[in-house]
Amino acid sequence: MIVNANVRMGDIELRTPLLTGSGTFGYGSEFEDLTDYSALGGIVTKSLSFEPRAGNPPPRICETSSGGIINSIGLANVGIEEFLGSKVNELPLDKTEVFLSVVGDSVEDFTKVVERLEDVERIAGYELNVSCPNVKRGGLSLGGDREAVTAIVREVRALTKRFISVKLTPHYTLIAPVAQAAVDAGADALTLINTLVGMEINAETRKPLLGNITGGYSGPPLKPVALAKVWQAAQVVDVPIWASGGIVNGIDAIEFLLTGATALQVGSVLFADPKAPTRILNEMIQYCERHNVDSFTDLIGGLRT
Amino acid sequence: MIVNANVRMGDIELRTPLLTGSGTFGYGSEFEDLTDYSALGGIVTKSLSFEPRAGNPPPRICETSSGGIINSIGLANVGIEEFLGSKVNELPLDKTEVFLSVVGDSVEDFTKVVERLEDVERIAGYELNVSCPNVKRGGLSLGGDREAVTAIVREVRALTKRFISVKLTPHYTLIAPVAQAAVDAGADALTLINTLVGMEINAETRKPLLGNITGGYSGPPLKPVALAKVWQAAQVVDVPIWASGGIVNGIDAIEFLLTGATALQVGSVLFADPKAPTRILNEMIQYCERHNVDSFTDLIGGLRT
Amino acid sequence: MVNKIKMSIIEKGIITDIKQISGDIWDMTVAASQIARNSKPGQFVHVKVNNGFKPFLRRPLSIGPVNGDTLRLIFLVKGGGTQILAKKNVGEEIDMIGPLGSAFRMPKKDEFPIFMAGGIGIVPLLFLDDCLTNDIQRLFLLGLRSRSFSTVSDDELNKRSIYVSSDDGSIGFKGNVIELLTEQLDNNKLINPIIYSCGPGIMLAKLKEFCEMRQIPAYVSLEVPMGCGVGACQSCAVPKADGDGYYLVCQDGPVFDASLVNLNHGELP
Amino acid sequence: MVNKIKMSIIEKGIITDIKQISGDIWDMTVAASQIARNSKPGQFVHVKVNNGFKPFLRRPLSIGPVNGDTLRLIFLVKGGGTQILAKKNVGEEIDMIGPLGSAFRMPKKDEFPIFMAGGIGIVPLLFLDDCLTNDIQRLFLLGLRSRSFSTVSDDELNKRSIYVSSDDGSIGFKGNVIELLTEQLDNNKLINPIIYSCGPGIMLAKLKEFCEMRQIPAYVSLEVPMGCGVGACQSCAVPKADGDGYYLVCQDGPVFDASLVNLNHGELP
Ligand SMILES: Cc1cc2nc3c(=O)[nH]c(=O)nc-3n(C[C@H](O)[C@H](O)[C@H](O)COP(=O)(O)OP(=O)(O)OC[C@H]3O[C@@H](n4cnc5c(N)ncnc54)[C@H](O)[C@@H]3O)c2cc1C
Ligand SMILES: Cc1cc2nc3c(=O)[nH]c(=O)nc-3n(C[C@H](O)[C@H](O)[C@H](O)COP(=O)(O)OP(=O)(O)OC[C@H]3O[C@@H](n4cnc5c(N)ncnc54)[C@H](O)[C@@H]3O)c2cc1C
Ligand SMILES: Cc1cc2nc3c(=O)[nH]c(=O)nc-3n(C[C@H](O)[C@H](O)[C@H](O)COP(=O)(O)O)c2cc1C
Ligand SMILES: Cc1cc2nc3c(=O)[nH]c(=O)nc-3n(C[C@H](O)[C@H](O)[C@H](O)COP(=O)(O)O)c2cc1C
Ligand code: FES
Ligand code: FES
Repeated sequence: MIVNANVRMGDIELRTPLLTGSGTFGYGSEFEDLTDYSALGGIVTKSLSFEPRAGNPPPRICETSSGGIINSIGLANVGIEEFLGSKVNELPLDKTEVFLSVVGDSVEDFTKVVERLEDVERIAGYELNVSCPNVKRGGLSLGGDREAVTAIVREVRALTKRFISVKLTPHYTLIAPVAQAAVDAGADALTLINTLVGMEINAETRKPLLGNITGGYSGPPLKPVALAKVWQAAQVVDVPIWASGGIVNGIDAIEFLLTGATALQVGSVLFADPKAPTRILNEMIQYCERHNVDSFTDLIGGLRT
Repeated sequence: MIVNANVRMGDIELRTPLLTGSGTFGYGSEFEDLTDYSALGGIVTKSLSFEPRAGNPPPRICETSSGGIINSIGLANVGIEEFLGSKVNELPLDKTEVFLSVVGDSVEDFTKVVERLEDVERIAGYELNVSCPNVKRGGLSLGGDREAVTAIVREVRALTKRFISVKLTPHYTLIAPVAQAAVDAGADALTLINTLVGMEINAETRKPLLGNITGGYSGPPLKPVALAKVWQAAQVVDVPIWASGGIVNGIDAIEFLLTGATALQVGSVLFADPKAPTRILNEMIQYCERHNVDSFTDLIGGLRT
Repeated sequence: MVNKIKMSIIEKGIITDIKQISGDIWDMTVAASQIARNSKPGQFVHVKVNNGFKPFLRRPLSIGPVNGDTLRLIFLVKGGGTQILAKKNVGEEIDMIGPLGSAFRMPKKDEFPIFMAGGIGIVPLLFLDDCLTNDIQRLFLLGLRSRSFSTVSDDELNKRSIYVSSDDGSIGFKGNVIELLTEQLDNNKLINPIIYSCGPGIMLAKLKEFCEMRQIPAYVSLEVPMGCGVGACQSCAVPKADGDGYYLVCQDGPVFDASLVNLNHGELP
Repeated sequence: MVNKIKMSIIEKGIITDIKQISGDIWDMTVAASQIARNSKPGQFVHVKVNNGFKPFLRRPLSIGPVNGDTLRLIFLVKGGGTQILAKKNVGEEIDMIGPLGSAFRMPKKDEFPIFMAGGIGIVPLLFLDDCLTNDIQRLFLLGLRSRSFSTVSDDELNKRSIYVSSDDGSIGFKGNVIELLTEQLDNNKLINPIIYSCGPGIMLAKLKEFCEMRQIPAYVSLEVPMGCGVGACQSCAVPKADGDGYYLVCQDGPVFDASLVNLNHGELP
């Protein structure tokens, strides 16, 4: 039995639903000796900001007793200027679809970055990391979650015809109105979810495990939260959903398809297993064979409720 | 070495910092054959609403692959009328401090319940479960998170001199402003955090594990999120914080003290180990002995940053 | 609902015997005097299958035949929790809360008790069977998928004169256990039957329908996922037949008068 | 920073030997031809200590002495991850990514290499020691808390003529390894010394200060918690000495010219 692994999102066809999560696969070349790109539908690069960011003081990563990890990278990145000067050449454009993640503290930050990126050829699209609270416009803090998301997406939409996915945090009181706002403002997809805010300490030394004290909690403990957010958003929007959060094996991936996701991001798992995309894809295919499903697409939203 | 286990919060002294989490210890008598109340500083009862609530369709509880659980009880409770008629007699008022948890969909729901509860004697205080989004006032939805919390707390404050803790969800974009709003409105303490919204499915049957599809995610995976919220709130408010989320052993409990909590709620762990309060208290005392600390109070906020 | 008993304790039993009955079915004998001596048929224990919190929740298991200070737990390896149990050895400790929940009400003098088990649902009925004095006539039916999925040994089948049905006819009557029940009722013209049953949700739902049609009283023991096991968390809801809310299986059950509960929920997810 | 080498692979090595050196120190030999044959001293492997994801992250370990197709990993049992490693047996597989990171730059003709190890920090220096031809003079110093915390066998100490200091004087020089270094430098009037060091953060910080005062070049191998190990996640930052941002230990290091990094962070939490 041949399982059809590709998924469509508007004009874009991904050869598999697997993407890499922003910040876990660098600019796409760091893992090139280790990871088989043919299992990937695309990659999402580390979030890029207008100005370079040095990031947070070390330590920047720790494990949690619950089997996940917390990172406080602090969105360290080279900034748009150096990206265009050097990193852009590392993008694996010949190997897979490339989505560039963009981040900012203000609406202008986003538009200034995307404007410059429009000149880079062969980019499949953008992922807008709007997950940081307190986004500003022209220096003023934007009222609520919906307002900030709407402003960013609308203004980026006006700049580009490329595919835009908007990545949301799980820390909204309600995800549905924010998801709807992103779509109304022109998003082609939603990425759900970014990390939870988390923290671990060492009771013996009384010190926090991260230099920045708190950070972004990811890995297996995130999966139930991500499933819920994907489900809740899928009830209200029609655009494809990119799932992110705790995927470590093929069954996790299938669960997200059933819950309503079209693409699946592998993030933290890459640190433990750089060959995870290949393994997960095989496990997904095995599931389909066992259940007589001949295309991943047939599973999307197939939860029996 | 004798470790002083009691903690003070305003006029109230708890003989130990351990409380039971709302909804996990019923009305305080269900576990009476199993749990030693002397390890508890107090109990928090199942959230009580004005009208009785039947709750959600089964199944209402499941495990997550990440080592936690998800419940979708749906705030099932007998309602204020029947509570006053029967359950009130089950409260273990002779054994420990009793805090009554109150929940509602509107500001009026909260005030109507607290008004009636004021007649019940020997109650130490209330925990206001304001964790449900979309709270209304006079039938109108309240604008943002701060507005809803402020309205509920202010109006309940006007009705009672009793101790009030306000229990917040981790699903606020920022916890600090909401925490501050609760304190400004008159809260004597904050309970952090309620469950995360979570979901699990069985990929083989394609069914969600809960009748209500999503539910409240608790247990060990919640701890890093709860630590972060306790820390963030402790940076902005001066009132005592009651920690809730993933405490299963004495070191977890100590971590929350160090992070800034004054009292510690044990919730889901009671299902696995009804004797958890005694065990956790002993483990906390052992920690203190090892570190030459002679009072739990000395640990509160003692994180070295 | 019936014979509700309070006073449960946490007891660390000691495994005195464990054997495999068939493929995934294990039969464990546990010495736990306090629980054993206070148990009534239909009640259950809430078992901590492991030290620590993996898995996080306890597992509810019906109390099987009690013999003095010991009780039998017979279980199907369904997922991770029961898998851990099956790997335990004689001499190991097992942490149980019990006895919990309601017991079957005993048949009245003029009633003819019929035990109807589906698969692993036989466990509480074995205990109930033991509790009826020898002079009381009874009929014991067990529905299996097939011989190789048997939930009791051949010895026990014989000793207790259990009539078996199997979907594939590999043992006993070919068909389901409701068909077997119908046949037995009709052939033997039993007077005043009362049915005690435990098994898959779908079987119980069909049984309820059948009994309502024939106006036979039926007691069913239900299975739903549980948290606390002691009535504190409201995890174990089962809808009331009259639509007015829920019962709690750990407290109001697990044994219910079939007419009081709504069983149209099918199998667990 | 120095001799940066690309091309790393995932290789499943086979444990050919494992022994306990002292209390918590283990010495494991692994057959992994591809990694072994491409490794240079200072580089590390990123080790998956378990199947599945408990613990979640890999553990970085310095590559110790290489012998043809095998390499030695010498490690301190610090927490859960290294505990799992210590329990492995000969014949078991061990999944490693490597060789990763930068290597020590070799001493120039006129330089006198001094190896200064703190505790388990000796590992990369053992490999470096092996890579210098016999005719090159060197001084090898090792600081220990006490004899019972030794990180190499007495045999190896002798064979390599390692000078040891211990805080309690239970072996070698009584005092810390910087004091031992000072003594050796001053007594032997070494010309053109160059220091290679690895050990606790506080020792490295003191060494850096010392070397800056005396204008001695020093290379240090650093330890920070890592995610990917390959430069993709930015978890492994160490601040630059000039305050302008961070280096990545997995990619720019683990070996750094001490003058380029800020080491005033003390021990890990
Ligand atoms: C009152 C009562 C008595 C029972 N008696 C027996 C018995 O004597 N022998 C026997 O083999 N089984 C019995 N069961 C079912 C047994 O509890 C489950 O098969 C068992 O919990 C499965 O655990 P697991 O880890 O192997 O499976 P998993 O599917 O991995 O369990 C995951 C979770 O779902 C719950 N769960 C899964 N299946 C059931 C179920 N059928 N009923 C309740 N919870 C479930 C588990 O407790 C656990 O919390 C009884 C259930 C109840 C409620
Ligand atoms: C480049 C490099 C080379 C190393 N070489 C060696 C060696 O040869 N022998 C040896 O014994 N140790 C070495 N270490 C340290 C070793 O990686 C840690 O002791 C080990 O990861 C601890 O894991 P654990 O599970 O036992 O401890 P835990 O404290 O439970 O680990 C928890 C987390 O913190 C990280 N962590 C803890 N301590 C350190 C540390 N000192 N450095 C980096 N991460 C840490 C772990 O990797 C893990 O992610 C090296 C570290 C680095 C960065
Ligand atoms: C080290 C690290 C760095 C990350 N950096 C970013 C980032 O720059 N931008 C972003 O949108 N998400 C970032 N994330 C979040 C991931 O893309 C992903 O959404 C999250 O980790 C949950 O998925 P996972 O559990 O599969 O890792 C980062 C995650 C990790 C672990
Ligand atoms: C079965 C169950 C029911 C709960 N019911 C309530 C409730 O009624 N009101 C409330 O404020 N919190 C409720 N909670 C949340 C707990 O009080 C607690 O905040 C949460 O479970 C996190 O703590 P834990 O990880 O220690 O369980 C419930 C939790 C569980 C598991
Ligand atoms: S399992 Fe908690 S009330 Fe029944
Ligand atoms: S560990 Fe990922 S960049 Fe160094």
